[in-house]
Amino acid sequence: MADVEAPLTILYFAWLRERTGTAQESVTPPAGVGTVGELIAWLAQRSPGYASAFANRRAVRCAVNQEFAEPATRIGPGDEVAFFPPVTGG
Amino acid sequence: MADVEAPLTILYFAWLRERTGTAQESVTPPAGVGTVGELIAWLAQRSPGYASAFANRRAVRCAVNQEFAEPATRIGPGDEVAFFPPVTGG
Amino acid sequence: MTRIRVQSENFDIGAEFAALTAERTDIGGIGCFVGTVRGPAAAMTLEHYPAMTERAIAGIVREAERRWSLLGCTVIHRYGRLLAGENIVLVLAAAAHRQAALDATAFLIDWLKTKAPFWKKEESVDGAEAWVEARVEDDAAAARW
Amino acid sequence: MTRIRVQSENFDIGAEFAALTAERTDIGGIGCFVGTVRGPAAAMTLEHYPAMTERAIAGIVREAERRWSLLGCTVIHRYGRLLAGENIVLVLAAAAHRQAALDATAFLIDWLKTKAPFWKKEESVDGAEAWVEARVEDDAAAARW
Repeated sequence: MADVEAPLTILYFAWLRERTGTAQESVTPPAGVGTVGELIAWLAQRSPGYASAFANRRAVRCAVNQEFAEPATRIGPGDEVAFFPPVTGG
Repeated sequence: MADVEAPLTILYFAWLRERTGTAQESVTPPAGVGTVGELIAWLAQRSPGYASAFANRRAVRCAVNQEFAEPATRIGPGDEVAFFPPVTGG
Repeated sequence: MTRIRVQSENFDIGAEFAALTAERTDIGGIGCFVGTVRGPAAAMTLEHYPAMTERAIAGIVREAERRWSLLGCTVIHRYGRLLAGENIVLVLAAAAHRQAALDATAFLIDWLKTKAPFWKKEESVDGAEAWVEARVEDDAAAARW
Repeated sequence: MTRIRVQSENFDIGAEFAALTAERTDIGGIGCFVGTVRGPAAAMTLEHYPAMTERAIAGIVREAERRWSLLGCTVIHRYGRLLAGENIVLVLAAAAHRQAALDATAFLIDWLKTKAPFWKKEESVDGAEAWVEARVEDDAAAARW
């Protein structure tokens, strides 16, 4: 899959939503951002709020197109990428 | 505890009731019958039905005064002794 | 609160949950098990030992309360003739945390199966009757606790 | 039959048992777990990921159905603001034998706790709010299956 050039939909839940101040946004990352881990690194330098949201990477979980994903999971144009803390339902 | 000389109440459940033809009876075992095991041996020789009920001792359970008992459990005057198969409720 | 009932009539599962949890805010989870008459038997008659049944169940519940921090416990066991599909037994165990509630529920039904004085006679659809035999698996399930 | 619902309103436990077992004579046991909002929190707000929630729960139920011979399964999970004592989640699993029903029930709630996209924010009685942190014990409980 090519690096991401088309918009991604990004969702934030729980304290990631609060820290980024964003529930949902459409972003077009620069060339070179092709995985979840690369996306996190790019997002984290956008603002202090984003930096705070992603400061502890071990506390951040991700889903790509509604399936749990890892830092190495590749992302492509049009994907829905969600970031959230470890789940606490049930 | 002395050997049993006063009446015992004996109860039979499930197929022990069917084989003995008795749900409840009052019996006075002879001297020398002082434990559950001795009581079973004495009951088993009373009739073919009783012999059949107690033929497979491993399939017979006992309670004395509503508490599970063993062949060695001592029995005394006025006790309520119940015989039944392994339980199958629940 | 412990509720133990031995009865011929059916029980209302929703009402028993409500009674167990009413006005409580210390409960985090309730485990439950309902046993039912399973086909192909057409019906089942449950005989029990009235003078012993409630005290045997009370002993099993006390043992559960000794092993887990329970906030409430309900055991209802029916006797008499029950048709296929009917409820036989209800176990509810409430606790602050789910593991205690679930473990206590499994423990209670495992011990009821092997230590409460009930006996089942099955009726097949052609009218034949047979006493249900105790299962080795049930002894093993009760012994693991 | 599998029933999965994600909803803000409460559920009726008795009605869900009835729906799961109606007209059935192949079921021998139904396991159930109900999770509730436990004090001292005054309330809890459950956030979830709507596009993912039902499919995540469906995947967990499919895994349970792969591991046990289930005759029916119900999972209802609430979201929104819930007061102390209110129901959060209902799990029902029906099987021919109790061990499958009980194990599947425990499995379902263990996996829901760690694999369904819900997040809880607690409100204390003085109004302070805090996100509930995931517990190491929950990961261990999910991993044992």
